[in-house]
Amino acid sequence: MAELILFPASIRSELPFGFWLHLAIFAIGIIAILLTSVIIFIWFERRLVGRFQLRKGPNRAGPFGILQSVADVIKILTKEDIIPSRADKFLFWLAPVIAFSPVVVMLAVVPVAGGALLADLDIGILFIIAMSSITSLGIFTGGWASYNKYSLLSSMRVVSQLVSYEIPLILSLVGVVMLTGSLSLDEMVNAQNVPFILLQPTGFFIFFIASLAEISRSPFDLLEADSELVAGYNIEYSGMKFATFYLTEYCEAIVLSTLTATLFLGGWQGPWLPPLVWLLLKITLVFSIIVWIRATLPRLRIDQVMGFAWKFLLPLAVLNILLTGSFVAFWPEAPSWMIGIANLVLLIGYILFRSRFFKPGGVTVGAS
Amino acid sequence: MAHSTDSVFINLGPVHPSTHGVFRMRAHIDGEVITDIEPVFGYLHRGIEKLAEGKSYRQVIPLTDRLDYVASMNNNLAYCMAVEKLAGIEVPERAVYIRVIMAELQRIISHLLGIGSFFNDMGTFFTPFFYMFIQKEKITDLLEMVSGQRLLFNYMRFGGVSHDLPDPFLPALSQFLREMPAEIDKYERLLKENEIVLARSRNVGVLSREMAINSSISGPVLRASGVNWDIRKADPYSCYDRFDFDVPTGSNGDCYDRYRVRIEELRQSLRILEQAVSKLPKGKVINPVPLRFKPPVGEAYSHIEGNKGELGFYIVSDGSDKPYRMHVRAPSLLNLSALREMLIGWKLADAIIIFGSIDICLGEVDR
Amino acid sequence: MEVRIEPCYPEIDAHESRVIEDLKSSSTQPIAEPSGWLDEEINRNILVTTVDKLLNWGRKTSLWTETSFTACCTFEFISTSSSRFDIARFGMEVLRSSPRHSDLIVTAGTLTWKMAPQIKRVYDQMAEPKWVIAMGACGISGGIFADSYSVVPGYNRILPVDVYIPGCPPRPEALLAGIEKLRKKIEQSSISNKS
Amino acid sequence: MTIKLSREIINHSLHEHVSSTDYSFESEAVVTDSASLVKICEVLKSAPGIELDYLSSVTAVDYPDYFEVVYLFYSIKHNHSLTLKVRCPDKQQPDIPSITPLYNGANYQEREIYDLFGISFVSHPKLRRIFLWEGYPGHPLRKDYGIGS
Amino acid sequence: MLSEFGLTALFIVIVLGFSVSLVLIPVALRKPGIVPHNPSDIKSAPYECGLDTIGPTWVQFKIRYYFYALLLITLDVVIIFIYPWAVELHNLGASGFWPVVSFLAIVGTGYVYAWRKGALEWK
Repeated sequence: MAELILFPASIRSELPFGFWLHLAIFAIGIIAILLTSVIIFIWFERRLVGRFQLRKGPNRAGPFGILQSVADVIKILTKEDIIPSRADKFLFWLAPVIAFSPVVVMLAVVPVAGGALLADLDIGILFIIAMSSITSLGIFTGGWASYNKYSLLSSMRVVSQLVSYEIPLILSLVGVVMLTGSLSLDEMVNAQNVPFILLQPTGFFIFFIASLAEISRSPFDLLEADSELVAGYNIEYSGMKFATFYLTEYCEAIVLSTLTATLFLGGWQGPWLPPLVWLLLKITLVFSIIVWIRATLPRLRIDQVMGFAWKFLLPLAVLNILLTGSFVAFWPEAPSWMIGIANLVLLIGYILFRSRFFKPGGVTVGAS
Repeated sequence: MAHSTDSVFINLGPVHPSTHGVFRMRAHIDGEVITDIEPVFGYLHRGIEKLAEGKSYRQVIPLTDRLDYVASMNNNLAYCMAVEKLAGIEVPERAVYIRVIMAELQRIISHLLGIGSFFNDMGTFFTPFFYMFIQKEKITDLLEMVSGQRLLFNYMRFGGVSHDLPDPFLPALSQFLREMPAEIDKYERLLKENEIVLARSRNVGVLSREMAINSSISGPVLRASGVNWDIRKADPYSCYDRFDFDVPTGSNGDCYDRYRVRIEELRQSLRILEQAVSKLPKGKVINPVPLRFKPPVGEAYSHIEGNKGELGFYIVSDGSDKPYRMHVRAPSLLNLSALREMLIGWKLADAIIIFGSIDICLGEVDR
Repeated sequence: MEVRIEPCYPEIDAHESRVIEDLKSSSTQPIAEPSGWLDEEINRNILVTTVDKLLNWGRKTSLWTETSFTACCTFEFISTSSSRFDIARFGMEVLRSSPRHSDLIVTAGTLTWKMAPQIKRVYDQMAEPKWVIAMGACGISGGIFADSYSVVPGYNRILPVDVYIPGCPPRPEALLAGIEKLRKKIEQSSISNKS
Repeated sequence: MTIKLSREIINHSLHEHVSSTDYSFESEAVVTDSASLVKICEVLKSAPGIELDYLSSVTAVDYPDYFEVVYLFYSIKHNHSLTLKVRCPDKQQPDIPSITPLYNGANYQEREIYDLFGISFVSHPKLRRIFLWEGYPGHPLRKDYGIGS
Repeated sequence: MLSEFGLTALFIVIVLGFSVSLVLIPVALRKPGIVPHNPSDIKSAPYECGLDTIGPTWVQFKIRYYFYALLLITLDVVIIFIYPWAVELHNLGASGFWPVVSFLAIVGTGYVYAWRKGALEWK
């Protein structure tokens, strides 16, 4: 019954212009769901960070402050938007669009209850990886076009960080692809009778940390490291263009939580509750871990961030590929707990081995 | 101004989120590394020393509150001791003990704020800052109980203190002393062995022992470089020689050592407070001095161990009821004289951390 | 240890001092408050349409402050935004460091003539619906330093101020009351009469 | 206790390098003129038993008939202190040799005295105003400067 | 299968249109006066902590950014080869495993060379 309501994939063929109907329903549906969930998650994060700091978050606007983000949207929608005189006007306007749209598009292939949200691409993972690399382009265009020293320096750093963390992000998914034997996300979710986090702990470890760096959240938030370069790349943006960058950051956080939930925590599968509720629960769990890390950990310096990606995560990702590959190639019918244990041993062994080089504080992280 | 093609001239200006107020640095940056830096002062220069020459001795006390607005008890103490030394005024025993209690409570507040903003610059998004702020609010309640003000107290007078301790003060203080050590251990658990804190602050912004002494640096920054120089031990004033406490010193003078020295000093202040509360004598709290009193002609310099360093007042009197000249030895300004040696060669992110670890207060730098 | 000579830029210093000099000579009279919202009759007949209500509610509820704090009142503002007098309940704990994103300047501290051009430039660069709270006696009239040679006697010489909060430093409750008064003022403003 | 250096010790350590006419003793301070200031500082900094290696503060006072610059030195190792005063009688063109090459800590303090008093320090690496802006008329801390802004 | 790709392409167009309209809403709201709009030359000057900027803003960059781009391209090529192999590994069995290991070893030597030469340091 759930399939019929959520995924009238069957209606696509019967109804005369079912294709267009399907497109209309789900395109508007994805954008609406994403925007409302962004508003809710902004409020959720401010309340959660408030609880971490032993204070109440926003609770005056509406019951429990739920309308706080709505007020933010209304205010920033009607804020004057300033265009710097010596900025590169066209790129200045284009940057938020390039940064925001790929993040929304990534949701099209996320599987919910049996079928993908919009289009069940059989190369789902490659599509997501391609889209996730366009956002850094938009951020750099914004930084360069606004003719400001701070934003230029900050966007240079941001691009190097995003570029460096894409490689471990992509390589960490190869293990998952090997275990499922297909690129489509739907297959991956169905293949997860045992959630991949147990089978692929290294993959999850690298994916989660690399995605933290992709959305430039706490230990790696060079993006708007306001203690260093004032407000990062979006200094000159005000009003709706700044809000679009702000939206991009939160949409990326939600999309990457969805990916972590889908690829490693078993997507929409779950015993009692309907599938959509399971997916939302897992997304909220991953998002609150991200907020928890943001509220506690200090920020790493740019050269440590880069060193961490190139010298720590990349070798670990290659080792993970070799280990999982050898299992799948030589011993396909190995029991799943055996694969999981081997992976865990690899992860812990690698960390202990490498940490001999990084004595606490003796040698800075990243410099071997 | 010929500068190489790709070195950018940038200024971390007065309106900057992490410069602890209105401090400005003009920096030449080559890629990520700072090649040269020039601090610019004066954005909070209110001319306190000129104003003091127009006010009577008693009216200058509220002015000294606003010098280092996080350590107003210590400023009052140093100024009153200088005038008492000039005019030879005796301070009753109980007032001496009360003054030590207030000075140590103020030192705890100032160190908590210094450590909190140090971790804010490191990017922990206010969480340790707000945890330390809860303890600061408890001390602020204690000081408000005594002086009626939350930040700038105007509490000390020549010859003692303005009011005696109200009844609920001592039980509240001993309650605070009971729970504070556990709080300090809580900060330590999060921050002491934190891998990122170590990576960001170990061996960063090293200040050598000779450069520290030569640049007349004082306070936790000097002690972090391994120099065992604390006015409370070297030249004990009021009744510090009756308490036993030790002076924490660092080993290699980097940001991490400055943070460690400040955390240890919190614990030493608690030790002093416990001993002061246990030995608090009875008696009157002030030898009253006439409102418009005229000290004898002459000059006097007296210094105390403020929370940023050696805080000294040099007062010259020409016999009238207004000070002829009042000079404030501002530890924050002098702690910055080695700033260039500490910053050049480091990255921008380190420069913000190193500047935060010196922990200056702009009211004292610009006076 | 040889001490490196500090670089000095004579022409930048000269340019900045010219800017300070002519700002000091030009701002001798306090700038009038943006809208005479204090006298009730004018305000009663402003037709606050439903669009205004929605906009004013949005702008009132999400005020983002600009981190341009100068002196002692900074620590009273921080204790207001800390766990005890939590300003985050009003959604104001977002401290934006760029004037483009923020719409409220809380002038926490004494303003000196050397700092005045910077604050004026930051105010000019803020996006349009913007408000100013003059916090503390130094913000209102120069306070204890009013007769000093280098202190601006009150922020209203430089910026049009909306709400004055007396006190040196004002208690967190006074700051929250001042913010409440500013929110009332935003409620009554309307697009039509460009207040 | 930080003890003040007694006169015999100062005389003993200074007599080879500086003739005793250049400096005299007041209540507890050594008074000298601008000519032999740097010489005395060098000697005291390196004298074996004294080693005043810590310059605590430099300040100036505008007396009716002369400017007086007061230096306060400590020795961290021996824990004793010395107050050195330099008087320059002509108040139109006051200039004193700078000791920044010797003590890096004197850099900003001398610039502050130049800014607020107008006493120019010879051979100071960067003698410019520190608190007030460049074009500021006059020097505020002088007695003849009115309080009004 | 083609309709899936058609759906995605149309969805991308819709999202682009949506985000462009999102950015242009304030411009539309300027006329009725909801969004205030009075630019001034100071307001549109670059913000630098309350001071006007000195020196050029668009300066050349360090050469080291170029190393990162090179390393990224080499490793992207590696990924393009590894993904299809990863999908089919369970059919290929042992014979498919060793060629890729040698391929990774070759790329690995290039990576270690870059590491030793310090291309990965961020000056």
